[in-house]
Amino acid sequence: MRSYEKYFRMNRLPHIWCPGCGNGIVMKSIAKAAEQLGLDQDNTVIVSGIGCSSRASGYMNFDTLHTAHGRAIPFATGIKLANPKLKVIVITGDGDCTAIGGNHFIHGARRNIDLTVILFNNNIYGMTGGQASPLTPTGKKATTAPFGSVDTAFDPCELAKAAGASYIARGTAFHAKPLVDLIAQGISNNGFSLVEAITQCPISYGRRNKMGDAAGMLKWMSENAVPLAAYEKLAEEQKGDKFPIGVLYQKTAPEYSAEYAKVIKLAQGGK
Amino acid sequence: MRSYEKYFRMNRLPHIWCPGCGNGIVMKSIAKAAEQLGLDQDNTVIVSGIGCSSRASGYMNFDTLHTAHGRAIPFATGIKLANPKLKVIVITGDGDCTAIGGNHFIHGARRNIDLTVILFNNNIYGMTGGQASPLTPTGKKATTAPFGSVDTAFDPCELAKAAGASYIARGTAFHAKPLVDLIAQGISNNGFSLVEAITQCPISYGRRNKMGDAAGMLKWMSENAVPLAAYEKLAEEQKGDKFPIGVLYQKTAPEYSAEYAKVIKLAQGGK
Amino acid sequence: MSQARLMQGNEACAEGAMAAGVNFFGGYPITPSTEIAEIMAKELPALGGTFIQMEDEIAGIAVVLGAALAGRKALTATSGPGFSLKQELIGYGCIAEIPLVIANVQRMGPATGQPTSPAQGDVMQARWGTHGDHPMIALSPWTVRESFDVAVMAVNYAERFRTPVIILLDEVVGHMREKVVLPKAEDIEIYPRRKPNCTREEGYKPYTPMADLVPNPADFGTGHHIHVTGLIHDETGFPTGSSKVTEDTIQRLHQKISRVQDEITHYDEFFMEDAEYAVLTYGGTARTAYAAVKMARQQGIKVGMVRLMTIWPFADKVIKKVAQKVKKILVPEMNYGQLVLEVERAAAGQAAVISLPKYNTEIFTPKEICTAIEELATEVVK
Amino acid sequence: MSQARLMQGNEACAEGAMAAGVNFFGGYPITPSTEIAEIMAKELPALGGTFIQMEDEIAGIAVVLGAALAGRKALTATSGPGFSLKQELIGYGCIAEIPLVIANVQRMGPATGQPTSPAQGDVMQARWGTHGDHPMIALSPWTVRESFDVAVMAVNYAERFRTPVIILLDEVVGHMREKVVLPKAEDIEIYPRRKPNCTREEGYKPYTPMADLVPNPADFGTGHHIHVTGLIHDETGFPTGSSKVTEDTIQRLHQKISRVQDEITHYDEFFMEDAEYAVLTYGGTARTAYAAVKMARQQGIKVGMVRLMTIWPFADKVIKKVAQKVKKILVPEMNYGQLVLEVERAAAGQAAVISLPKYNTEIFTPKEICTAIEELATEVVK
Amino acid sequence: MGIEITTLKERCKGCNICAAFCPKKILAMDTLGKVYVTDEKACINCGQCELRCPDYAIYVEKKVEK
Amino acid sequence: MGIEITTLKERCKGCNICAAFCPKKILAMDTLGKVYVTDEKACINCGQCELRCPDYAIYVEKKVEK
Amino acid sequence: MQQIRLCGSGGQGVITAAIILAEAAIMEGKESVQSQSYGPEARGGASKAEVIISEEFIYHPKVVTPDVVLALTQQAADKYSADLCDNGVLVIDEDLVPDSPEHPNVIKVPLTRLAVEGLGKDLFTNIVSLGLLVKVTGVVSFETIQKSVAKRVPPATIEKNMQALRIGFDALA
Amino acid sequence: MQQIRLCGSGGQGVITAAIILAEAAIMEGKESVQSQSYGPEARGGASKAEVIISEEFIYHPKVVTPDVVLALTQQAADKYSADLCDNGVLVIDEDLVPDSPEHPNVIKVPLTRLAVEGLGKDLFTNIVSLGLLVKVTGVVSFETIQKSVAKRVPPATIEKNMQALRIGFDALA
Ligand SMILES: Cc1ncc(C[n+]2csc(CCOP(=O)(O)OP(=O)(O)O)c2C)c(N)n1
Ligand SMILES: Cc1ncc(C[n+]2csc(CCOP(=O)(O)OP(=O)(O)O)c2C)c(N)n1
Ligand code: SF4
Ligand code: SF4
Ligand code: SF4
Ligand code: SF4
Ligand code: SF4
Ligand code: SF4
Ligand SMILES: [Mg+2]
Ligand SMILES: [Mg+2]
Repeated sequence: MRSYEKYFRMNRLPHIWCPGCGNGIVMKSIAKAAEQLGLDQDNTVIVSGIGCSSRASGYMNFDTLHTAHGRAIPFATGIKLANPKLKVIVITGDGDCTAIGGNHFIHGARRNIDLTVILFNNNIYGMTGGQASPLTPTGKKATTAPFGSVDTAFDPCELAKAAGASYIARGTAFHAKPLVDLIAQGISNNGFSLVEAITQCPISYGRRNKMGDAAGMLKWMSENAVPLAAYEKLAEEQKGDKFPIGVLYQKTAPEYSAEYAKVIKLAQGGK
Repeated sequence: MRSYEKYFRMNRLPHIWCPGCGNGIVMKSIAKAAEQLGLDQDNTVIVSGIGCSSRASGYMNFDTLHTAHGRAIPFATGIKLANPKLKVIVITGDGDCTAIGGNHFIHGARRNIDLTVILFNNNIYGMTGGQASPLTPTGKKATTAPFGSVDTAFDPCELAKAAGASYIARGTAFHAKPLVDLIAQGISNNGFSLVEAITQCPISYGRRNKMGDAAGMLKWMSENAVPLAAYEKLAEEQKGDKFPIGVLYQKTAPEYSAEYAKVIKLAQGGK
Repeated sequence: MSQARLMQGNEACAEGAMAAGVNFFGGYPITPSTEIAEIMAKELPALGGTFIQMEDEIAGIAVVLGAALAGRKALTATSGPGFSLKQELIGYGCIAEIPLVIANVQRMGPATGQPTSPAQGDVMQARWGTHGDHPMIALSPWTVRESFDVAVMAVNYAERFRTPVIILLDEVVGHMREKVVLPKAEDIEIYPRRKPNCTREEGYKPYTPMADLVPNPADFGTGHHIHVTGLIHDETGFPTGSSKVTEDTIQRLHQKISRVQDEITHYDEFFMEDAEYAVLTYGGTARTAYAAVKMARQQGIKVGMVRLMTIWPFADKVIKKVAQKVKKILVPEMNYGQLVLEVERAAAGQAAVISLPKYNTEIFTPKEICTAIEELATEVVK
Repeated sequence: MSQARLMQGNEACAEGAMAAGVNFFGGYPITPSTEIAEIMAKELPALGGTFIQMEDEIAGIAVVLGAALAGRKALTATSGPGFSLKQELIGYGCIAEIPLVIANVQRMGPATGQPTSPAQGDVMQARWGTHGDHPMIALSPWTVRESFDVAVMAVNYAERFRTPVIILLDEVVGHMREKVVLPKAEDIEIYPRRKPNCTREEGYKPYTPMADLVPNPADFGTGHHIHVTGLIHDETGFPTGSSKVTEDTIQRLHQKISRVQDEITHYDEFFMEDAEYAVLTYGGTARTAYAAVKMARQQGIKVGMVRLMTIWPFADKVIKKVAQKVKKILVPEMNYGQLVLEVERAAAGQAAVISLPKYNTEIFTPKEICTAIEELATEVVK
Repeated sequence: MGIEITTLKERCKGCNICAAFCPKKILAMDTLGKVYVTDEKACINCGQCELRCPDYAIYVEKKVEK
Repeated sequence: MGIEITTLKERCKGCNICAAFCPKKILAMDTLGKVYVTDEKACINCGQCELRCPDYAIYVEKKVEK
Repeated sequence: MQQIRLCGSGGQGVITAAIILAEAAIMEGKESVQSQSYGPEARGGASKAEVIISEEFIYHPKVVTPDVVLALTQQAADKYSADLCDNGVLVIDEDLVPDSPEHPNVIKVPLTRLAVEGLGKDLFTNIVSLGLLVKVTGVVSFETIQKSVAKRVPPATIEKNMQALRIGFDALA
Repeated sequence: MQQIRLCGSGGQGVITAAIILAEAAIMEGKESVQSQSYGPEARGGASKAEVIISEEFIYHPKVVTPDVVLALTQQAADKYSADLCDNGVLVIDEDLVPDSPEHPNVIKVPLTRLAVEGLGKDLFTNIVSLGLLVKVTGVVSFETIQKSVAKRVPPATIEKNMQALRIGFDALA
C-alpha cells in the first residue's frame, strides 16, 4: 500500500505488539529509512535480541536474526566481519541493550564496527511485564521497583560516546518523521551508530506510572523532547524532564572491519 | 617492618608476581592508603576478580574474596548491600574490569554504590600470558594481536564517568606516593570510585612490545603521565602518548545502599 | 499464616524462602520465574531485607553469593536461559562453599524455546550444568504447599551443607494456584548460619571441616579476616596446588552430602504394596501421574507410583528397591527423556524402564499416562 | 604438510579446523585453550580469514554463530569457566541449527579450580550443560594426530548436521607435543556448506528438513531473506506455538543425529578378542590405560580396552556388546566418576562396572590403572 | 477531489492514537474496539492518523477521480 | 648517624628496579639474581629503592645509634 | 468436580476473575486449583484461565473436559471451546463473539456492553462475567463470590464491583 | 625409551629446550613426546618440561622414572628430582642449585655462568644445557641437535646458539 512496505514481511502482520505500543511506529521509521537509502534487501541484515521490540526483526523483509537476550551486537559483529559488504542493523530494547547486553554495547562502540543500533527505549522490560530497566528513571514504578526505582538511569548516548561510537542520535516515536532521517544517517555512517528511539509502552510502563494512554505518552514526548541546540540553551532549572533529540554526536574514526581488512592484506604480503 | 604492613598477610609473602611486576607497588599503595585512613580491618572487605592483579586480595589482611573472572563488582555489591557498614574495595585488572567485567563495571558506576575499584591497568592479560585487553593501545602487539591490535582502547575513566561514577582518578606505579592519596580519596568517597593505576607487566606486555625492562616501563610512566591541569593545557599535537593523572572527576550523587535504606524505612512505615 | 488460602507456586516458593530466613534477593527477570523476584521486591524491604535487580543473571547470582558471604540468607530465581548463564558461578558456590538457593522455574528450551510452555527439561542440567566435579542438591515440588516446604528445606540445606541448592520448579507448579494451609511460623525449623568454632587468635581456619565434613567459614565483617577463593584451597582458605589437598577437597565436597544421602532423599510411594508396575515421577507431572495411576487401578492394573521430591542426589537406592519389586517402571517426563536415564542406570536391568517423554508445549493428560500404563501391563517384556 | 613433525595437541586442533575450512575464529583467552586462539590470530589473516578476540566467552560464541550464519566455517575455543558461560548459546546453536565447533580444553574445576591441572571433568556438562532438550555431538581425541582428525571431523559434522559439535580436549592431549604426520590437504574430505534447494520464488523454506532430517538454511546475504530465531519455529523459520510443530522439531533435532549414531560412533578396541575384563577409556587417560593394559596382559590377565573417541552421543551399543562379553568393565577417568554413569546405564547389569576416578591434579600412572585391573581379576563380583 | 481514508480492521487494535491526534476528531472506536471514520468528508488529509498509527491500520489518500 | 639498608633475599626477585632508580648506583644483583648493596655508606637515604621495590625486599632506615 | 474455563484477550482480566472464583471456593471449604496459559506470543493473543473446584484434593491441575467455558473474544472462543462436550455450557459475550462456535448450550450475554452501560467502564467486564458464571454454575453462592471479590479489589472500588457482580448475576433471568 | 626432564623457573627456557630435543629425536626418525607443567601459581614458581624418546609409539605421555633430570634452580631441583632412581643422572647448575639433592650420580656444571661468560647472556642457558644433555644422554647426535636448534631459533642468533650448544657439550669432558 505504501512503497516502504516492501521492507515489511506483509504476511507476518499484524504484529504482536499491544494496542498503542510505540514499537510499530519506530519499526516504520526503520522501513522508511531503508527506503530513503534504497537499501538492498539482499545485502542488509537485521539482528535483534529478545524483548517486545526485538520481535521487530521478524517483520522486516531482509535476512533477519532474532538472537538471545542481550546478544544481538556480538552476533551482528560476527555477521559484519564474516561478510563486510553487508549492512547490519541491530534492533534492541533498553533492557536488552543496556542491562544484559551492556557489555556488548560498549564493546561494539569501542571497536567502532559498522553496525547501526536502533535502541527502542520504552524505559521498561515490556516483554516480561514491567520490570525496571537501566533506563527506567529514578522514582518510577516497576513490578520490581514497587516503591519506585532507586537506581539512577544510564544515558545510553553518553555511554556510547564514552565507549567510542562514531554516530549518536536520539529521536522519539512522536517525532516519527525526523526519526527516519536520524536512522538513515546512522545507517550511512561507516562505524558504530546508536539511534535511541524513545517509545511508549502503555501496558507495562505507562499504566503503572499513571502516564496516560498511548496518545498521552506520545504527547509527553512532544512536550519534553527538545532539539539539541535548543536544549543546550536551557537553564538547569528549566530542564526538568526535558531531553535533547537530534544528532547528539558524530566523529570520524577507524572502522573495525576495514582495519581488520588491512591486517589481512598485511598478512598476505600486501602493504 | 613498616607500619602499613599490618595490612598485609605477611605470612603469604613473597607474592607470586613476576620479577619487576608493578602489581606489588600498587598493592603497597592500597595498604598505605588503608593506613592513612586508619581503615578498620574488621570492617573492610577486599574483593577481586581473576588475573595476576586479582591475586592481590590474598595478600591483604582483611576479609578478602577472590571471585571469578570479571565478577568482582557484583560480588562486592552483594557484600555492601548485605552489610552497608562495610567498606568494600575491589581489585581488578584491565581485562577483568573492562573486558569480561565491563557490564558490571558500568552498572556499579550507574548505581553509584559505595565501592572503590582499583583497576590495575597493565594494558594486557597478564595471567594468561599476554593477550590483548580492551585497554591495549592500538598497534601494540599481543599474542592474540600478532600484527598489532586493531582495536581502539577504552578510556575506562571516561566510561566510568558516562556510566555514573562519582569519583574518578588515575595514577601510576611510578607515582607511587600520589597514588596512595588518590586511593585514599576514592575510599573516602561515599559512592562508586574508580582509581585507575597504570602498572607495568614487563613479562607479558613490555617484552613483546620492546618497552624495556620494568625500570624502563616505570620511566615511560614518569615521562608520559601528566597532572590533569597540565595535561589540559597541552596542545593536541603535544599529547602523543601522554595521559592525565590525578583526580579526573568528582561529583556528589545519591549512593545506592543509602537510597535502598530509604526504601526499607518507607516499607517499614517510616517516612 | 495458618489459614487456608489460594496461593501460586512461585509465591509459595518466595514465602517459604522468607520463612526460612531469606532476607536478600538478587536476580534478573525471566518468565516464568519473575513472580518470585516481584514478590521479593515488594515484601523484603518491610522485613528489613534487600532486593536488587541486577544487570544480568550472572550478576544476579554473584550479588547473592556476595550477600551470603556477608551474612545474609540469599535467593536468586531464574528460568532456562538464565539458569544456563548462572552455571559458572554455581560451581563457584560449590567450591567456595557458599550457601545459596537458586530457584529454576523450568520452561521449554533449548534457547528461547517456547517461553511460556511447561517443561522439565533442565533436570540433567541441574546436576551437570557447571564444569568440573561437584555434588548437587535439587528439589522438585509437586504442590503449591510443597513449594513452600521445599523452599524452606532448600534454604536449610544450603546453610547446613554450605552449598548451592536448586529448587527445580516447573511452570505447572510455579504458575498454578491452589488451596494451601501454610505451617505456623513457630513450626518452621530453621537451620541457623554456621558460626566459627574459634577465634583468629585460637588458630581459626575457615575451611576446616567439622564432624559433618562441612566447614564453618565466618561471615565477612566479623573480624576473622578470612580469604575465599574459587581456586582449590586448603583449610586456611588459601589456594594450594597440593594434590593431596585437591583430592581431599573434591572428595569432601561430595561426601558431605553423600554421607547423609538417605536422609535428604525425599520421596512418596503410592499404591506400591502390591504393585507389579511402577510410575516414577516428579514435579508437576506427578500430579497427572497420580490421576492416571488411580484410573489404571480402577481398571485393576496393579500399578504404583513413586514420586521423587529429591531429584539430586539421585535416589539410587529407592529405584533399586523398586526395580527389584516391579516388572516395569514407567517414567513420564515433560522432556525428551532425562531422569529416565538415571532410573535406567539405577535399575541396572532389574526391571524394564520405559520412557514416556512429552515435549510439545502441553502437559500430560491423565489419559495419556494411563494408556501407557495399560500398555505396560499388556506388552511382554522383550 | 605430510612430513613428520613435533606438534602440540592444541596446535593440531587449530590446524585441523583450518584444514576443514574454518576461516573464522572468535573467542576469549583461557588456559589451557589459549594456544588455539593464538594460532588462529596468527594464521587466519594470511588465509583471508578472520580472528576476533571478544569481550567475554558469551560474545565469543555469539560472534561465531553470527559468522556461521553469514557463511563462514567458524570455531571458538575455551576451557571450563568459559565453557560454562557459553552454555546458553550452545543451545541457541542447537535450535537454530547453526554449524558451530567449540573446542573445550578441559582443566580441573569446579569454578577457577586448579587452572593448569588436567581433568576430564566437563564430560557430562558437554552433554547437559545447556537448558532444554537437545542432542549433542562431542569428540575426544587421544593423540595429537587425532586432535587434527577430530577437528576436521567436528567441522564436517557441524556442517552436515547443522549443529554445535564439541571437541573435548583435555590438558594432557592439548598441551603435549608429539610426532605427527598430517594428512595431505587433498586427502582431507570436507563437507561443504549446505545450500538452499530452491529459490525464494520457488517457495524456499529454510527449515524444511531434507531426507537426512537436516534443513538447508541459506547463508545471510544470499538473497533468501530468511529469519532465524531461538524460539521454536516451523519450516519457514518463524516462531510458532503449535504443539505439533514443537514436538516434531525437538524430535527431528535428536533424530537427525541418532539416525546415524552408529556411523558417528568412533571407537577402538584393543586386545578384546579374548578379554574377560575391559577398560573403557577416552581422551588423554586412554594413553595411560593402554600402557596399563599391556602391563596387565604381560601378567597374563585377559584384559582388553575400548577407547571411545565419540563421547556423545553415547556409545550404548558398543557398551552393551562389551558388557555381554566381559565380566567387569573398569572406567578410569580424570574426574569424580562421570562417563562411568553412562557405562553403568548401558551395561544394564550385564557386567560389573567399576569406577576408577582420579581428581588430584595429576594424571594416572600406568601402574595405578594396572593395579586396578589386577584387582578386577582377583576380586569376586559381589 | 476528496480524501479517502482506508482502515484495515484486521490490523487495528483500537489504541485510539489516531483518534486522539486527529485534529478534526473524525475517528472513533466501534464496539469491537476497531477504528472507524465518523465523517470522512471532514478529513483534511493532515496525515496524523497514518503517521502515528503503530499498526499500519489507517491510510489517507487523495482520491484521484478516474 | 649512618644509613642501614635491609634486603630480604627470600623476597627479592632481582628485577633490578631498585638498582636502576638508585641515584648512587650502589645496588646490584648477585649470581642467584638477588639484590645486594655495593656500598652502603654511599647511600643518601633517598628511599627510591624502597619506594619502587615491588616485592617489599629492600628497606632503608636511618641507623639510630644506641 | 467442576471445571471452568474463562478466556479472552490480554487486558480483560480473566485471570483475576478466575482467581476470585477459586478463592470463593476455598472460602466455602472446597479445594480449588487455578491455572492459566498465554499463547506463545506474549503480547496480544488469546489468554485462558481455568478453575477446578472439588471436594477432594485436585491432582491433575488442568481442565480436561470443561463444564463451562466463558469466552470474551472471538479468537478465544474459537481457540478454547473446542473440547467442551455436549452437556457443557458455552457462555459468550454476544458483541465480541459475533460468530458463536457451534454448541447445543450457548448462553449469549453482552457482558462488555453491560459493564460499560452499567458502570461506565469495560474494566468491570470480568466481574460482570463472574456474576454470570456463579449464576450459571452455582458452584459457589452469590454471597461468597461477593466476599471474595471484596477481598481482592481495591477498597475504593468495592461498591462498583458489587454492582458489577449483580449485573452479571441478573443478566440471566 | 629415554625419559628426560628439564626444570627451572619461568623464564629459563626449559620448555623450548625440551621441544628442541624432541624435534631432534624426530629428525632421527624416533618417536617423541614432550610435555610440561607449571605450578598452580601461574607466575614465578618452578616449571618442568619432559621429553620421552622411543623407537615405538609412546602411550603414557609423562615421565614415570626419569633417566635424567636437569635442574636450573634450587626450587626445581628440590621439587622435581625426587623420583629419580639410583641409576639415573641428576644434572644441576652448580651456582643456582647450591644445595644439591642427595643422589649417587650428580653432574654439577655452572650452566648459567657458562652462558653468561661464553655468550654474554644468560638467555642461552637453555641451549648450553641442551648441549650438555646430549653429551650426557647421547639420545641424539650432536649434529642432529645442531640442526634442531637451528630450525627453532631466530636466524640471526643461530651462530651464538651453535656456540652455546658446543659450550654445553664440551662442559663435560
Ligand atoms: C537470558 C535471558 N534472561 C532473561 C530473559 C527474559 N526476558 C525476555 S525480554 C526481557 C526484557 C525485555 O526488555 P527490553 O529489552 O527493554 O525490551 P522490551 O520488551 O521492553 O521491548 C527479559 C528480561 C531472557 N529471555 N533471556
Ligand atoms: C570465565 C573465565 N574466562 C577466562 C579466564 C582466563 N583468564 C584468567 S585471568 C584472565 C585475564 C587477566 O587479565 P587482567 O584482568 O588484565 O589481569 P592481569 O593478569 O593482567 O593482572 C583471563 C582471560 C578465566 N579464568 N575465567
Ligand atoms: S508490553 Fe509494552 S513494549 Fe511490549 S508490546 Fe506491550 S506496549 Fe509494547
Ligand atoms: S605476567 Fe605481567 S602482570 Fe602477571 S605477574 Fe607477570 S609481570 Fe605481573
Ligand atoms: S492508531 Fe491505528 S491501531 Fe490505533 S486505533 Fe487508530 S487505526 Fe487502530
Ligand atoms: S488525515 Fe488528519 S484529519 Fe484526516 S482522519 Fe487522519 S488525522 Fe484526521
Ligand atoms: S626492586 Fe626489590 S625485588 Fe627488585 S631487585 Fe630490588 S630488591 Fe629485588
Ligand atoms: S635509599 Fe636511595 S641511595 Fe640509598 S640505596 Fe636506596 S635508592 Fe640508593
Ligand atoms: Mg524495554
Ligand atoms: Mg591486565
